[in-house]
Amino acid sequence: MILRAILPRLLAALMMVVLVSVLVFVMLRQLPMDPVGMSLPPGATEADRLALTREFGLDRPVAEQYLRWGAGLLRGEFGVSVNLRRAVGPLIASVVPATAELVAAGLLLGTVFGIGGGLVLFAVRRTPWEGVGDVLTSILVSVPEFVWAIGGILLFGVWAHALPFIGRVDPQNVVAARTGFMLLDTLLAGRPAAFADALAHLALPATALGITLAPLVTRILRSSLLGVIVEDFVQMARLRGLTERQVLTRHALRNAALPTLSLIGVQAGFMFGGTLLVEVIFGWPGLGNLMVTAVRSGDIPVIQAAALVYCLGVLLINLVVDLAYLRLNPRLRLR
Amino acid sequence: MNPLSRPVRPHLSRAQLPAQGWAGGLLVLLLGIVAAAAPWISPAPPNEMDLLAVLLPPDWSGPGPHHWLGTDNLGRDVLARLVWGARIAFVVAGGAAAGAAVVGTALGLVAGLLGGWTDWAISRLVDLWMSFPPVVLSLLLLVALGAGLGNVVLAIVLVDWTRFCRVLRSEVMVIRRQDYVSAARLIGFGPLRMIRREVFPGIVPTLLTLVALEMGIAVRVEAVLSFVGMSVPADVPAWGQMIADARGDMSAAPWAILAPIGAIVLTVIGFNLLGDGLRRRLDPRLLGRT
Amino acid sequence: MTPNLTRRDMGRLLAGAGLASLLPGRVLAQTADTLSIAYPGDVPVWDPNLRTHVVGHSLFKCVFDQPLTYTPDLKLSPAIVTAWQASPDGKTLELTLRDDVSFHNGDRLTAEDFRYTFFERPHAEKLDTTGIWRRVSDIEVASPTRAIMRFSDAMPSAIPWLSFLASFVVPKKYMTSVGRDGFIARPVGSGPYRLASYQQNARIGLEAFDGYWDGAPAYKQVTFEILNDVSSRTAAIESRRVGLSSDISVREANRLGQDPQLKASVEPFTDIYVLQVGNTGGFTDSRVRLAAHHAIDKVAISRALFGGVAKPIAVPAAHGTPGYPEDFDFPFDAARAAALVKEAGFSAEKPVDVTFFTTNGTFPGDYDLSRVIVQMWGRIGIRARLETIEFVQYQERLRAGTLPEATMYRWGNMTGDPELYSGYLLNPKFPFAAWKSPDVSARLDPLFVETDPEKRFAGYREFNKWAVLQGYAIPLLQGVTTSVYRRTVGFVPYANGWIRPSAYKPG
Amino acid sequence: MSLLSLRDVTVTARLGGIDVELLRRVSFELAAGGVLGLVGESGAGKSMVGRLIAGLLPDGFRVSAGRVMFDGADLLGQPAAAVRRLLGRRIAFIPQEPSAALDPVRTIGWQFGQHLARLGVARGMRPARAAAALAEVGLRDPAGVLGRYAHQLSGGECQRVLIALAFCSAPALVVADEPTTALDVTTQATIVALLRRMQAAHGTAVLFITHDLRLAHDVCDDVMVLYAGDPVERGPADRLFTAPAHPYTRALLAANPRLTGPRTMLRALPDTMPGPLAFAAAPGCRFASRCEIADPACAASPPVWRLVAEGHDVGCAPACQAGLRRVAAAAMPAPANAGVPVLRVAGLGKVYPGGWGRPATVALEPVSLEVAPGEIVGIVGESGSGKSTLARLLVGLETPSSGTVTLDGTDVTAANRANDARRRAALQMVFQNPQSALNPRHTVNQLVTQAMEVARAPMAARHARAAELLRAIGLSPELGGRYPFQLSGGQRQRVNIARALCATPRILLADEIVSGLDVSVQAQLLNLLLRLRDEMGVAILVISHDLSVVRYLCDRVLVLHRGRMVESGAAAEMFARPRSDYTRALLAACPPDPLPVAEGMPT
Repeated sequence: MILRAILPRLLAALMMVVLVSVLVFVMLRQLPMDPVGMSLPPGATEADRLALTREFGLDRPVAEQYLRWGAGLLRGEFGVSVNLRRAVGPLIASVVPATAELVAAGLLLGTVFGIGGGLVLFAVRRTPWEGVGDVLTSILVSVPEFVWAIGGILLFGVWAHALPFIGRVDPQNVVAARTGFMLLDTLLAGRPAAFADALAHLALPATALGITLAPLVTRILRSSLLGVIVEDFVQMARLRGLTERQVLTRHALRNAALPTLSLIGVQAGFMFGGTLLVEVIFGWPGLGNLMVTAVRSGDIPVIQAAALVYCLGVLLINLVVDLAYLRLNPRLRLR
Repeated sequence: MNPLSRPVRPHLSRAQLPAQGWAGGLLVLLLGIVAAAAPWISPAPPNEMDLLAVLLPPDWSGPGPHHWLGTDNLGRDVLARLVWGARIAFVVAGGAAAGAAVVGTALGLVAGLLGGWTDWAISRLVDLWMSFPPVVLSLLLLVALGAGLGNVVLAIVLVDWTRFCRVLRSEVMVIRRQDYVSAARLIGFGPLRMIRREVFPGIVPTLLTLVALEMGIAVRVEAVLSFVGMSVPADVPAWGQMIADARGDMSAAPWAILAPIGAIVLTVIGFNLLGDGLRRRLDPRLLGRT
Repeated sequence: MTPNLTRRDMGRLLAGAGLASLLPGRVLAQTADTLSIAYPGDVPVWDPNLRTHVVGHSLFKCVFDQPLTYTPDLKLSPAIVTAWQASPDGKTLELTLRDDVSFHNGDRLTAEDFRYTFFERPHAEKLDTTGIWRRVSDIEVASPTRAIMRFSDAMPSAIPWLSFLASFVVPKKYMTSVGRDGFIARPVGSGPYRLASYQQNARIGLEAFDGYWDGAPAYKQVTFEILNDVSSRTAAIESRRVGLSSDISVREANRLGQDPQLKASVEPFTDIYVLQVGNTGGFTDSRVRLAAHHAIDKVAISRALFGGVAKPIAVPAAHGTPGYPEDFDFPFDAARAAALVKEAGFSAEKPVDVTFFTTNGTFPGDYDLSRVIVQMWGRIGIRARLETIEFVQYQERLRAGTLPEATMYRWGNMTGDPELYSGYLLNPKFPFAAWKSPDVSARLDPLFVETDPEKRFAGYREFNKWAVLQGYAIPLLQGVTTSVYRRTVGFVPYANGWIRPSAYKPG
Repeated sequence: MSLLSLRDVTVTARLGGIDVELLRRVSFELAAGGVLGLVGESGAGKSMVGRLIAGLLPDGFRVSAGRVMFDGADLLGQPAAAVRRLLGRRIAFIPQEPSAALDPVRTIGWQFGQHLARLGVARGMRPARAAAALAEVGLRDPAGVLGRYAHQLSGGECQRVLIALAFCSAPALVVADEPTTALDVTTQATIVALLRRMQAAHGTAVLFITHDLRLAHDVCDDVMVLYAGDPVERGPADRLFTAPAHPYTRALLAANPRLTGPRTMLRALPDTMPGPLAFAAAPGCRFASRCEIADPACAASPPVWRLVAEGHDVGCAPACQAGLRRVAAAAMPAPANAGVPVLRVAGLGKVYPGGWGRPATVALEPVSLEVAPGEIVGIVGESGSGKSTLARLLVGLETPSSGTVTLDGTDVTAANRANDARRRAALQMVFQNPQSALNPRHTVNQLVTQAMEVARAPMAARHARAAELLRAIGLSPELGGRYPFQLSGGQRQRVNIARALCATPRILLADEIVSGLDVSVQAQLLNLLLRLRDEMGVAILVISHDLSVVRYLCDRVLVLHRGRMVESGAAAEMFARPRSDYTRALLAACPPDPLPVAEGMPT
């Protein structure tokens, strides 16, 4: 039964991946940059350029280039970086965990604070504090995330000297990468100090990411709760003698979780992209930094692989959220 | 039936905006006035550089012309750029919101009204579009389009039309199921008249709300794009560009970065409060889900 | 990459998570012989011959050795090669190698490795050095410490090139046994440091190589923190998370220099800001080009943007390098500029329209510099439309020959050799030249094969003056290299901008 | 001693800056095991009584006077927690919308388990207890139901679950708030029967809140009638409905169409019940403005209770005591003489094709009917019977899979421009829900003359026509400038009708146009339809689930059941001698008329 629910979504996601790959490919062919030109050494001749162009297959028709690329993707090969002259697949694989860790931490922070905020705002409904909370969330959503990042560095990094803001871990705490996830790797290496250090490094960038999500979660949760709380079944639960707290925890929250979950799904996708800026600012060795470097150097194989991975990330998050939604909402389940 | 339930008032003209909505509207109005009056209230030309007067701190002392908010790294008057920047902000915000609204509304109307495979195709297109994270997409678009005010607007439109399309499509679907649409059809309304008289007026409030929110988003996005060095031409005094210019000296000359950040945050808050006010007046739950 | 977790691992995960929550705040461990450096970029890949990479050069230089090197004040100095002798026709170059150099894996560095690096590899593989050493017809290994380079055509710039980009000696035996991919994964050089840990685009961990021929470096552990963002690098030193931050803005460097615990090094170096001039539009008229040059107040720009550190230059070369004619000046003269424009038939009211390409953030201050120049031109009747382009686009347009009237560029040359300045920058045969006209080749071609260094340098000085007076390039300022460091780091500034931790001594 | 008694309870709320008494001096007694009905139109304050007992009045509402005694203790004097302890144990509730009253994301079993846990049932015992409770309310496969969600059950099943939940703690009091309103006629009957059975089996007292006089009469021992927050009359159900003393009670009865006896014109009350904001301005009898025997003193002086008979008293202003006029019931107008059928439907059917793996759905099996000018034909059926499909096929909102529609002798079945125009000219539809059928952004004038917009008629002409139409449907032309939200439900439905009349159609298709409206407003609209028929000669197709409405209006009737026509014929004949089992079941499911037919109506 579960399979019957998942399969169509999986197929849809797969179709989307194919479309996305076409779109990425076609879009990048329109870029006014010559990856080969960027890659030539001083003293190179026109013949060198043509040879390199041929080597990278850039002289073929776009459709053929795409098919070659797509066939490579099926074999798990993302092509070769023009600038770095190495396989793009491992290159991407080596940076994705860092970005994933950041997104996960940002999501966690944003969701936890968002839900907390939503509950608080719900609790103070119809009091003067509600207005204060409204204005506060409005301000929170209005500030661009890079401002939070810069502000965080200045305040906690430079001024208060409380938190690190460069990279994922201090030099003396470098551990062997087994999973690529620093929090896991430090634990696997049995080094709690390094784990704490990695956690501290995660604090500022994850907060900069999460702080844009939290107010949105707060709002949607609050308004969903306000919507649910007037529903008949909530009134019935009260009439069966449940306290307000019981009504909230047993009925309202689970119902209000549905729209909240949808929002988190959409926003998680945005957040995945938002890491790009945060990574640049915090020197976070993830996909964003790789992508920006690649854009700067016109490294099209890397750009298209990174863009594809971004899309895959979004699609994956959406799929997970979809399934969670399915799990939480019996009305969508097949009989 | 609850004795207190009164029918929801559908008219914007009769709207009772919440206090924050008014605050937001006021803020936007104020900025609009500043933008419109820039040539008269600006203390100096916005691009006038004075290499002998770079990074001067804000000066309020004594008589005579001052750099009220100091100067930036090229010796330009920060206040002047701030004031002229309001114009750019409005151009970007207005252009992007209008563009996204036109594209998104058109597709949303088509999808919502026609249904069937058209709806399916447009919805998949939206899904496809939305699987690109906005920052990544706009970065790619700007590399492709090249920098420039028009291209910034175009990039934002190309990224954000989906928001309009999604929300308005579902709104149209709701309206389409209303009996008054069937009734109008039975009375003999053709498709165009139907859209103009029955469907479109129904989505106008939502559209206005979305436009207000989108304007805030556009101001933010412009700042982000300037931050990654892809934005307006050099002679356009945009706030995002001001931040980018001031970032290298932000410890030495914090006024140069704080002024545009403050302006951006205020503007975005203004648009957001206005949009929220409109949204709360309409349906607090529908839009939040997008 | 594959997570291969055992039950013991899981136990550690749980225990560690519990412990970590009990730990007090972090401790900053910076002992006397460790140094961390905030640096703006990474190597493209750990094969030093594969790409010519300016930012990565200092990093390569830690792990690998060059045949020749430069002293901090830009004197060519022996390294692996202790003596060199060119034949009069310039077609052979005899080199004497040190006999006490060993690679990190213990193998001895010999002339075989030299031959492998500069002849065998460039001919067998597609490397950036392939193009550089195209004229090398053979390298004879006379003895383990003697190599004789033979050229198809004279290559007077071979000497500077032996200390320039991508010229790092790699171990033949190791490289051939592990292959290029194996080498990239575990690079072995003969430099002062061995690569201990590496995270792409993030962190490079180096350990002192005790068997280094020039003596083991004082800093035993060096970490390069790759921070692309300038404000991150600034914050990194300001918060003392690193011992040294390189490449931050002049003003920030000066401000941080006030801190009693920190010192700032703000020095002009061999990079030059230059406006590349295109033979197109309004700039086909030499009067307009010269007016454009006269209109730029380089001193004021240097003062406003670079704290006065960036030295104004009159020709496309850095002061103190052999190709710079110190007797020559091209003055700022707005009146003369206006007159020239008028002569050409334009005025402030009826300006000549030109297009001006600039990068934004590719080089420090590039965008600011361009905007200031646009304003200065506006005053004398040159109306420039400033367009921001990406560096890649610059390359593309350069190659296609479609650059507009003016393009802002910062030319890097860590050798100071004049051929690597105007020789490349203006030679229409090279892809770097924006200006294309045959009269340039006629003057440059002989200099490319001139083997007498003095004649060669004198020739370039004359060429530089001539080119500037034709308005073929508008040189602006020398670049500024900035480093901020703890007082105790023992930093040594290099006139070519190198960051060389092996030269620093704590104290 | 009574189980529950209210003594002069007044509920006050602050609305728009003024204190409004939403309930005024409500008193009643409910004995253990008894059934008390609270009857009134929407907005009368019936449901407020239930919430008052539960201590769950909305924020800003308070009991400003009176006492609520339950089982010897004053509920109002107790802390909220103490009252809450009674809820679900000694006092239970049965809601109006059963499908919405169960948590949609929790299984029935989970919700039952939570409730049983609160009642102190051991974990291991709960499934068995729950299954037993569900079996008691007649649900087949109780174990299966426990694993389901609300959306997987029908409305009737949900209500059974809720009744089981309510009774599983053996409560002393059950408050049932319109428990059958949202259900189909036949389901209503079974639920009412179940409720009575449960009440008798457990000896539970029931407070039965309803707007349905017939149902109240059928179910309750005693009845109290509420009007705009005022109790107006109370007494034993039999007595109250046979000898109503209050003009409002009498008006309600007179407005209620009957299932038996001679068809006479309904007497509709003018106007509508005042809204809460109007209460404050009416210190006296709130019914005075609509009361035909009111005198000026009524509006100023509050009602006084007086005993009419044993256990039957009436709360009325002094005027009431002056005596009551008796008016003879007006006879129904004679049915129009049938001529050549204006509409002829032959074998009209609709089948939705199946998709991948789904079988085709038959929404309507072929139906044939004819409608003569000036005739009123009823189409009766429960939800899912295909009556709405038939309506949509007739007006052309859907294309039939078989059969033909002929208007005035022209076949208009095929959808094309010419046929659409013919159809529009001859046949117009009045939609069920005016809230949805009237675009809230147009004025009444624009709405009623929408048909002229297509023809680009000048504004002046449209205004003139609008005034004409408004007068025809009994609204003041001054309302023409208003928006729908500024109208009452009845007024909106009139506008809805006027719009359909604008193009002077020969046939009006009225789809459930009085469902959801209060009895007094319903009567106004039913009479309006009759008048329109008489004045304009328009034929009317009435679609309704309410047999009494159909009986009142229609000359001929068609009964649909699960997409099939099971009976058709003259209305009088069908009500007297139903031929199909289904029709008989339908009629049997309706509670009997409250009054013996022979007695006639005192008014």
